[in-house]
Amino acid sequence: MSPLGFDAARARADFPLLSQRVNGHPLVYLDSGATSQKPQQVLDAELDFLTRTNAAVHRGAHTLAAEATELFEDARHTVAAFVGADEETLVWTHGATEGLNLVAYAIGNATAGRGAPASAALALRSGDEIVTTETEHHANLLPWQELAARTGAVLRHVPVHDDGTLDLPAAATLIGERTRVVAFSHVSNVLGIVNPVSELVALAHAVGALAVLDACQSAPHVPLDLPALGVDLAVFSGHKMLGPYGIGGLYGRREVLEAMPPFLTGGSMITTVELDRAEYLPPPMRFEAGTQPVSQAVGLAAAVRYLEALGMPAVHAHERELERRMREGLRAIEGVRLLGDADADRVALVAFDVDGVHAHDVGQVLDAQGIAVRVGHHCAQPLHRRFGLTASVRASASVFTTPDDVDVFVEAVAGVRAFFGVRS
Amino acid sequence: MSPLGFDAARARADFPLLSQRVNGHPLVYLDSGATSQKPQQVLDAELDFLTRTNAAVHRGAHTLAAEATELFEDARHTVAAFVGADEETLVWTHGATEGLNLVAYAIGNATAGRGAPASAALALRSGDEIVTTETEHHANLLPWQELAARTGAVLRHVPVHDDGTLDLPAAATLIGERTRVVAFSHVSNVLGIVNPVSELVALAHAVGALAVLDACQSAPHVPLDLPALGVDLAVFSGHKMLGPYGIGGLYGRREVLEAMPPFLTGGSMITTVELDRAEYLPPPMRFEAGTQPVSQAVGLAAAVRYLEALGMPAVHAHERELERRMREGLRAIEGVRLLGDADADRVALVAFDVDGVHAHDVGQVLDAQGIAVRVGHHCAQPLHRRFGLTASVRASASVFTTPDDVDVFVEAVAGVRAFFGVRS
Amino acid sequence: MSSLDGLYQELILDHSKARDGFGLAAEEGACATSHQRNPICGDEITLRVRLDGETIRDVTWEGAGCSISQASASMLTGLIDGVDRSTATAVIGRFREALRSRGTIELDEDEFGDAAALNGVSKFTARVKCAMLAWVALEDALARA
Amino acid sequence: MSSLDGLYQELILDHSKARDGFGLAAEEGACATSHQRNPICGDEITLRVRLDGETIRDVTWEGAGCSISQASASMLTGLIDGVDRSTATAVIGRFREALRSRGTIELDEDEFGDAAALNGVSKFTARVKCAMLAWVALEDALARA
Ligand SMILES: Cc1ncc(COP(=O)(O)O)c(C=O)c1O
Ligand SMILES: Cc1ncc(COP(=O)(O)O)c(C=O)c1O
Repeated sequence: MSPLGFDAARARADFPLLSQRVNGHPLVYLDSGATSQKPQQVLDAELDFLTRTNAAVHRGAHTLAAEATELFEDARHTVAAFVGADEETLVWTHGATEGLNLVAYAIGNATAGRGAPASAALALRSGDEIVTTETEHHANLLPWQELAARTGAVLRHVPVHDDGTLDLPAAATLIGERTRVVAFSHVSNVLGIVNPVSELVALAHAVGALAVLDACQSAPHVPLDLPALGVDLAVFSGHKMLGPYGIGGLYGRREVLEAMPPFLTGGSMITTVELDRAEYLPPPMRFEAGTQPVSQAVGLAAAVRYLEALGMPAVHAHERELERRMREGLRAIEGVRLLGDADADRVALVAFDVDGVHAHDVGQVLDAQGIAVRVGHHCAQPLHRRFGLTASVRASASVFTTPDDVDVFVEAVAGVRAFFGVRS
Repeated sequence: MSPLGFDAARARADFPLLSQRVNGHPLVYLDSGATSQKPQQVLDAELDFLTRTNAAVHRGAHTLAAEATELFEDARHTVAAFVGADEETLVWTHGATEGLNLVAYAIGNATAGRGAPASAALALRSGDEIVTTETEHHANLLPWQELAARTGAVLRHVPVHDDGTLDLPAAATLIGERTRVVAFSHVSNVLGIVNPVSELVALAHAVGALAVLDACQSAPHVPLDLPALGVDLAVFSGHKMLGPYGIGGLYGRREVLEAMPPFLTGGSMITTVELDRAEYLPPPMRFEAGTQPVSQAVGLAAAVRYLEALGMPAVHAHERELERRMREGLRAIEGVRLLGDADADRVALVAFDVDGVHAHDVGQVLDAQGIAVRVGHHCAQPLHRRFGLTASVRASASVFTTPDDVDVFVEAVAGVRAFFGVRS
Repeated sequence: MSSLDGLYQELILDHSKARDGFGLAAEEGACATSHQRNPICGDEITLRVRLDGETIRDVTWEGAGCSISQASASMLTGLIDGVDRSTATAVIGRFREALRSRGTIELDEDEFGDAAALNGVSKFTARVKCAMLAWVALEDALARA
Repeated sequence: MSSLDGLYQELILDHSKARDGFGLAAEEGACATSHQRNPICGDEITLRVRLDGETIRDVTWEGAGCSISQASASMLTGLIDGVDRSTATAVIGRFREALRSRGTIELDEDEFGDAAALNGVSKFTARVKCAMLAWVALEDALARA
């Protein structure tokens, strides 16, 4: 048990999947950065909804529909509160990727003249700049590339230091008069370092640009107060924070959401529809076209309540302990190089390279010992290229990861080069 | 039991939610058109996946990830086969609304010069025409309105006869040289009539237009062979066909999918990403950005297997019996007017108006007797306007609906006007 | 159908037919008008009040909707005629609070008159919007005036 | 680690280091080249063959990847040199079939030589793409030639 009274072994017991053996070994699941496992409480909440209350929300007058609507809106309230936001500023999405695309397309639609008069403020002119960073997940690169290609905007990228921290002086130079959007991750899914959000937001706001935060890898691991961080928009994914697949959130400052034209269009986001034109509801419903992932929203609310019961400060402290243990363990192994080894504020996620052994082979040897890690470029090819690699091995922890899990993992990595007969 | 050996009462026992009482009455769920209930088999399949196999697909080398990938791709195969298609022609979406938006945005992106050289064939020029119908769900109207507004294309609409059938001669006149897309529903979610797909496809193809089918309300009710129907693209939603929320399918002819530029961009749909540009995978993965709704895909496959075990021809025959019983029962009630009462091929879905009583009030009286119907415009405002209404009451059945359910419902409707003291 | 009778009280059914104030008056003098719509069912209302200084006069309205929304508009008409603006705003606030209370706050007959019969609505969360429609229109009209 | 030993046979580890054919030959005479990429791990290969009529000569390649993909390319080099095109295509087909068989079809040593050591891969579905990379490149190169 950690000093904060955090008992990962007890949390572990809540996750039915973790009790299995893999290849004859107890499962050590270190792939939470890709997708987390789900506690019984989340599975129960969704099942309970589906077997007792399931009905189309916001639509029927019948009893089930009314109950389902209440649970759905309670879920919005719960999840919004988890990130410090009001429920009217939380839009349901199907995940972070959709959330970032929503923002990019809404800006594109504003550029195409769609939306209310206020939308014009979001329109891009040719030569306007969109700034992201070298460390981004493809989900926070490609939507901007496509938006730039459609509008004539130009992409700029904040470089990253060897130690994995962002080059802030360079950011200060890059972010200028023409900058309209600054999009960056709270925590990179390869480096695990908590980026200086306030500094980047200040740079963005100083030039009147929107600050867009990818909070995918921070939401499950550090206490979040999005309004306090000052970002204009932020996204996260349910399946990475102990919740179901197919649900996520987009937080937006009221004025910003208000100015955004719709992205997906369809049922439940309109006031009046004629054959040739339509009027749209205010946010958040303006952005929630069609049948929403209702049972998943209820499941995500349960996930968030689970995390809150553990306490996010305790979760973060637990993870800091794990990440130190991981990094110290790995650093001691000859031939292992960590990607971004800065002693910054971090989550328990590390990516590394084993000299002379391909990431795929490392992963295979670990898997044979029941240890699940991720290998590849983790949807961050430019970042890997920056570090001279095409692939790396990534271990990422969660609330159910114990120090023992970390030790088993480190020991297994220590045996990899010998297995492949690589001489030191 | 029906002549075809279809036992709805037995199917009903598979749906845990249906065993409850609502307002002191056994639940009669007649809102499957909005969202269907889920059989135990579907709940089990998803739970089983989440407690035994859950992991990020297409990515890890570890054992769980490999197993999850297999189940995910098996699900694609199963669902594709259910609509007569090859797995490479089935794209996962989060539902029909997203599917239709995907198609409209892909065409918009082609118009903006994105995609491969073949994409240029999809580009719209100002004055090009997009044809839908007066009967469409907002999901099959608004994405086209927005596309038209962005590209300068013009919308045209096939009118509907009083009996609910489409005006085919008018369609033949409307669909002409400038027509680039003909988008229509297989079954309207208000009228319940199976539209003449082959005739409309023939009209579209005669002028080189794409035929886009909204199969939301047919997929759970009639045997489907999308390639045989000849449509270029078609969409459906899992939650309307006994499956989970947040999953759906987009079927596309190979050449058409091949020509479409991506819509959502992000992880898992690329071959190479640089900071300023990217190359995309072939279909279907080109259209599946980010973490997919994996457990939901597995759940949808279970739903489809459940339907296949009942046999879709038997399901359709069962529904035809129910719809006749519903329509005959309702027609006999004074003051009740059916929307689109043609004796065409139909599914068991009827919308109606009760003279002198607002739909909301009708729904409330039925709900007090445990009968769940939908009231409102059912996301089809233009169609309601066409019939001189703002709202109607809709009853829609599924495989678990029994003739007794229909009788209870009809009797309750018969009592509505008396309750509100409306004189005949 | 006892819970149903709690919702559809005699007075509600009567008002939904009588519809006091139905038929929008012409725009003359100091007027405030609001159009409100319930996007779920397509119900709409246009409500207009004449303002005599701070005093509300001649509430008229037009629109289509369910019996709850029609009765509620009709009841509001009688309740608010001759009341001053700030009182009206306070009354609307308390009405909303009661309707959203899920049956825990009662509408007082002394304050709400016939509209107190809408008490039962607060247990039917899906119908609260119907009952609120005219009141939201009045609130909006006053805010614009 | 017995299942692991089944995957990483001695011969595979050896080939992954020796890498027969590594180093792309210059494009001279009748050549066919293909570049293939595994989008999941970013592995890539460029493979080139010289064609002497219908006969394949001088298989060379370049690229980075895991031991399975490197060993497989190395093994392919020796196997295919001097073989005629149609035979090569058939061999590739049977190799793919065996690898996708989840261990039900064995790679015959007479036909596949050293590459028969890749047998174990077929039980690791996530690794089949690694083993196939060079073979897909050869297939593609021949199809273009
Ligand atoms: C930093 C980051 N951003 C975005 C994403 C995309 O999230 P999703 O795949 O859930 O849409 C991920 C996860 O893959 C991520 O780690
Ligand atoms: C005919 C039709 N099309 C499209 C849709 C939209 O489906 P979804 O809300 O699942 O995206 C529906 C259901 O609401 C429908 O009935």
